[in-house]
Amino acid sequence: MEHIITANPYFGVFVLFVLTFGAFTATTIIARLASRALAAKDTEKIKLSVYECGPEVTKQPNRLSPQFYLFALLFLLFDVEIVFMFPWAVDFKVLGWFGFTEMILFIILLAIGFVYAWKKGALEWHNIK
Amino acid sequence: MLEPVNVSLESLNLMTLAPMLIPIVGALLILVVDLFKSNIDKSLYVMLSILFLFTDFMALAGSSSAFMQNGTLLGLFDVMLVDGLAIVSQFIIVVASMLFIPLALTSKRFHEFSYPEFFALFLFMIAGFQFMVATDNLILIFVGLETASLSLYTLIAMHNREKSFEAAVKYFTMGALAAGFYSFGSMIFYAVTGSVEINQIATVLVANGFSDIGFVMVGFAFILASFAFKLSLVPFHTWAPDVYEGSSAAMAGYMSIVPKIAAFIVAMRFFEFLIHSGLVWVEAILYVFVVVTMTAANLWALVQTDVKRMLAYSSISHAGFAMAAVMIGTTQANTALLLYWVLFTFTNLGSFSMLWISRQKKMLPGQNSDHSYEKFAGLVQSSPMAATIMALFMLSLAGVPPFALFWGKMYLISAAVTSGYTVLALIMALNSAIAGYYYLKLIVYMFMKDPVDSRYEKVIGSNLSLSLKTIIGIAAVGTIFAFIAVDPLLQAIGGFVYNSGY
Amino acid sequence: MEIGLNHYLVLATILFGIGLYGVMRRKNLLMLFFATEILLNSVNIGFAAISHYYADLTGQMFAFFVIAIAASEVAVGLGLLIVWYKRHNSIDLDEMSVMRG
Amino acid sequence: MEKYLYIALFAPLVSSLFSALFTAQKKKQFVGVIASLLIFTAFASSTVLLVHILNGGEPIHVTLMTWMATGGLNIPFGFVVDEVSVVMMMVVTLVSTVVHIYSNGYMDHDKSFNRFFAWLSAFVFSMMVLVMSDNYAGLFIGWEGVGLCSWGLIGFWYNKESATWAANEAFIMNRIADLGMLIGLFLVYWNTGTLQYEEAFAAFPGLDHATLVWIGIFLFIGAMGKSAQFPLHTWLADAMEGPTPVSALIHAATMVTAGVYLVIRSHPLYDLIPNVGLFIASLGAFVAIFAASMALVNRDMKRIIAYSTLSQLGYMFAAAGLGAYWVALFHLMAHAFFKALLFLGAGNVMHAMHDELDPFKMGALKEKMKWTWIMMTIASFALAGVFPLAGFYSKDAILEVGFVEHHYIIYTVLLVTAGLTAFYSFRLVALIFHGEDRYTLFGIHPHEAYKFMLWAMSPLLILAIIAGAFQHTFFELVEEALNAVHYHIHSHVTLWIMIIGTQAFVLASIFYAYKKYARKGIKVPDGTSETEQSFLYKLLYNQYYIPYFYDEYFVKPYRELSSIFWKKVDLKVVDATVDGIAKVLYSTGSATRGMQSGNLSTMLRWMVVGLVVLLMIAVAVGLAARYSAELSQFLAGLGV
Repeated sequence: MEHIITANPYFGVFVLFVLTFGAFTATTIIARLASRALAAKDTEKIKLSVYECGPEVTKQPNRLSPQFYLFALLFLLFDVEIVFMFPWAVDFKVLGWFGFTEMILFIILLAIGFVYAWKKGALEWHNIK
Repeated sequence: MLEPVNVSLESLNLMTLAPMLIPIVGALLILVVDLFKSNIDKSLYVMLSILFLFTDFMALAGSSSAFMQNGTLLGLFDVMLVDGLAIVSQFIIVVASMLFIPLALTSKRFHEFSYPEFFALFLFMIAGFQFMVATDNLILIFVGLETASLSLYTLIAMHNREKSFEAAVKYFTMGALAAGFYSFGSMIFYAVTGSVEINQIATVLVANGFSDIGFVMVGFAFILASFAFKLSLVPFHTWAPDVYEGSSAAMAGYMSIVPKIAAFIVAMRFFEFLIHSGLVWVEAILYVFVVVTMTAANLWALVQTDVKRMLAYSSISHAGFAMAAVMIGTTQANTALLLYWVLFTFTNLGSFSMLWISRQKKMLPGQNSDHSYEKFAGLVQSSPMAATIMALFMLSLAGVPPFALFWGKMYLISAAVTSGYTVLALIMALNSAIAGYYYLKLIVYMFMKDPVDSRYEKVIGSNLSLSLKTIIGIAAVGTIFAFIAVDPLLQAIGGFVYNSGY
Repeated sequence: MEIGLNHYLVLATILFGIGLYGVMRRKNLLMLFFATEILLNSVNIGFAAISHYYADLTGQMFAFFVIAIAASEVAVGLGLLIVWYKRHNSIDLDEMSVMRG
Repeated sequence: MEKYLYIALFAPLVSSLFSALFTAQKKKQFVGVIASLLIFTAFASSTVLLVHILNGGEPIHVTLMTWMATGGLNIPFGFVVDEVSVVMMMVVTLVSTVVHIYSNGYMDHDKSFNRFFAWLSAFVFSMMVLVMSDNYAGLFIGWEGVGLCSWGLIGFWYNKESATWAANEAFIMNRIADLGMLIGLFLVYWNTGTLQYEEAFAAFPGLDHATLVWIGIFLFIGAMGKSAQFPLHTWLADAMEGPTPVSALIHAATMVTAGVYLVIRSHPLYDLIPNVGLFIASLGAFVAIFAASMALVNRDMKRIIAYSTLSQLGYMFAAAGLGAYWVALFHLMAHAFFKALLFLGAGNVMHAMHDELDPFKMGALKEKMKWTWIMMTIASFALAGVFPLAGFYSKDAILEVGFVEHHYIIYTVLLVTAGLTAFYSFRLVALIFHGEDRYTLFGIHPHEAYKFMLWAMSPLLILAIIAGAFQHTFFELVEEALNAVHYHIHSHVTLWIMIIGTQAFVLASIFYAYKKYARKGIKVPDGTSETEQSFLYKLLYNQYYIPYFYDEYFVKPYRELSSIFWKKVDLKVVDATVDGIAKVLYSTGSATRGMQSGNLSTMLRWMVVGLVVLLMIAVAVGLAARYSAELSQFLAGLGV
């Protein structure tokens, strides 16, 4: 059985879509390049600031507390260790006691890390040390 | 249905793992102790670290006697490989670490040493390096390398100064890139040979007669790039001066020795089979690296105004010098490299400790680098002892007989000559001559100039404590009396290297 | 057309190239870390594909380790980045050149 | 006998280490005394060894230890006392004993008294290693050691800018030459597989001529540096910044002669390559006259003596280059005695004159410093080669060698130099000791040196007088070791004409110098006072302008030539070359340090650039291997 793509009634639409997408991308790039090439390069510091006059711009305070990053980091670290547990779980029976012991050791190591983080207060939201 | 695997404990040969497990256990112990009782004096942690390192040393001694009886040991599903190279380099790593850790006991208080994490990370790092040298599995090398490097970045940052953060970020970013190179290179070798063990890779490649030479070369390029970063070969060296300047002098001294010996060992394992298989291009590329690194780093060292940066460039140059041995690849050259590094350890330990004792908490007004030459001007007038000892280390670095590094250079150059690299030997000799100039510059400042600023007098030696004195004493004795130890050392190292087939 | 090993390898190489380009061009430290992640993960694709091709699990193991190491690298990197940001309120690379020469 | 060898070798080391213990403390008289005693012990042992060798004893050979025995490299570290080294040992220990004792007085008021003795004894030890070693490696270690000690001693007064500068100049210039020597040693090792003198000399005849020439040249480059031969000579005159006993020991008697020693030691090599020998001889003759010409115009007492040392080293090289090694060694020995004496005398004068160095500001010191005057005059007679002093025998022998070997140009140059030597030596003596006292103008009250300093100098005085008498004994001593032959001029008439002619020439020069400089009315040249401006005065002062005429048409061009030599050749060409090399290295460093911009992005880009270059090579190699068949076909088509 032969599939002729062009025979599909929506093929025209697809071509149009592709062309539009391409044209859009091309225009964006060309516009960007052109403006970069043509623009007068005046990189005075004042000019680059948000307002040329008026009150000085104050930096936006960091909306996310550093604690958030700390949580993210800890989550990442402990989450990634799943990649070692997953294959073990799949082959649990084949690996037997030996695998089990090894995994227990691994988890103990992780647990020490976890306790360490906990004790250091990394898990408490308002108690950053 | 698959049968459950049955692994007997003997077949694991856990003894091969013991030297690495000891520092890891030590690090965990330090962390746990801190959890239950914080604010313990730092000297306890230093003692604990030394204790664990000493145990590590004893375990290594055990491995070495086992090696001498039974030859190369394999363990843990043949992932661990304890051969002569692994043992000698681990000895260097552990002993150098034991000598460097007491530098934490300064008379001034420094931020980083009040944290037990510092010592824990230090021990983790040592374990990482030990893993790196005691295996020929690319995965484990990668894991060891990264364990060590990640700890090292943190240790640098813990110095808690503007420059040390900058140094840590720079080192980290470039290190991440190098890790990318390494993994991509390993991937290519895996794709070409279907194995990630160096000896298997070698076997497969030799068996098919390097039919995929293009891919092998591409893989080599990636691996070389990553190790050139670790060994600070030009043009992958750019991190070194900044990182040395940014980190504490003690850490900088440590970095100039231990990470590099680990990287040298891996480079030996990886590059020498390529060279011995007659790939002239590999040899040519390494040749260029060696010559460029030695020469360019020397020229840059000439124009430095800060002693620590000068020592950084000099370490780069020394690394290039030692890399020549990897390129030559004979037993004699490899032995000479290890000997060179032992002697270099003592000399650099001394010279960086001398910078460390003059560390200031705050810079004086008008001072823009920590260890400028001006700081040492006329040192002989205020403390002749310090000036003489510093001069001793500089002379050793310059390769003036009969001090330590002279012997290292001598053997390395003679290894080059015996293997027929006469031109290389000449370049090496010439570079030693250039290098003499900038080491001498410091001596001239210390002995022949008048002090620039009397306030510096108080600064130098202000960080001195008994343990620092001891370390400097050990380094000085090692540097002066190296000529006694050279011959037996060479015999021992030569035996280890020869019996592991390098 | 069958998607073979070569396609995966080419994909890995292209991703690696993108990562390399990012490392070179990005001035934002965070973006730089992204780029290094792309580098490492491109390698993972390659390893997985080769591993399948040889029907050998070593490659996948390597990939697992690369993932774990990448994660710890991110952890350390982000830690450094946060400290840097707190001190300078900026993560622009060009401001990071106190030491030179 | 071995016992004495060890004493001679290690007594200076013990002395140095002992003195080094007290470097940080203020002056302790006993340090100087003990150091002198230890050096004297070394001298006594050397004497015992000399007597042993003189009585026909076997050379003493000890192997201390084997310090390199891996791979193909096997260097046993041994010492030998044979005919040649025992002569050197005698010279070194004798002069250094004298200098040590003398320094007790000379450095009396120096706050770094103890440090001085530490360095000085360390120097003696290095020098002993240099001369006693039985292999090139040991020689090289001693060689570097004396270089280091000389650096420390020239720059002894390190708070003087010029002293540190001179010390560095000496050290750096020697390093450059040492590089040549190192290459020479590599070549020796590379071609013969050993650095032991005996084995290497045995192997030399089997090597091809070109290799030997290269070895000879590179070793001689090392010798040129140590012995300050043109064009590496500038450091010697500048090295006079050091304390005067140092100049006497290092820059007259011992270290600078190490180059000559190297050539003498390697005589089996230079015998095989007479062309290089001839080059050495010609260079030596050139240096002899070149340095003497510079001494004529100088107004610095120590520099004049330094230039004369240079000139005498030229004589030694001339003799050695012509194959007359024993003559060179003999002149080395004799020269060590009278030159050290001259320097120590100059030290007395300096002390008396409160470190004034311009002889024009002295005059008539003979009344105040009778013994110094006598000693310096005799030393100058010896230096000028007046019968029957030591210099006569040795210098005359060199001239005879030139004559007998039919190198008449060298002979003539050396003869002229002998005249010049006589002239400048006595110009100095006349200016210092004769005429009228000009020092009173400067408010200086000279006094004679301590008695014991003069006593310490007396052995040198005696030897400067009688050393010539030992010529025959000396010849017999080294006859076998150096294949010595007598250089006889067969015709007695020629011989006597030569000797008498030379003597007459020398004496005439002395007389002329005395006439010119010992008269009254010599002013410190400044040429400003009113009397000096009057016509009559000028006419009389210039002796009716006849001297002016001579001066304008003979002396002045010559003086100009001398100063051109000094200013142009010396400062411009030679110094500029040395500086230039350093500058090129330095500027390459600073030009490329921009690579280290400190910007992380740039650093990362460098890494990528490195990788890309590596990859390009890899791909090129891969493609070349892949299409090697096509490529070779293609290349064959091109006719490659």
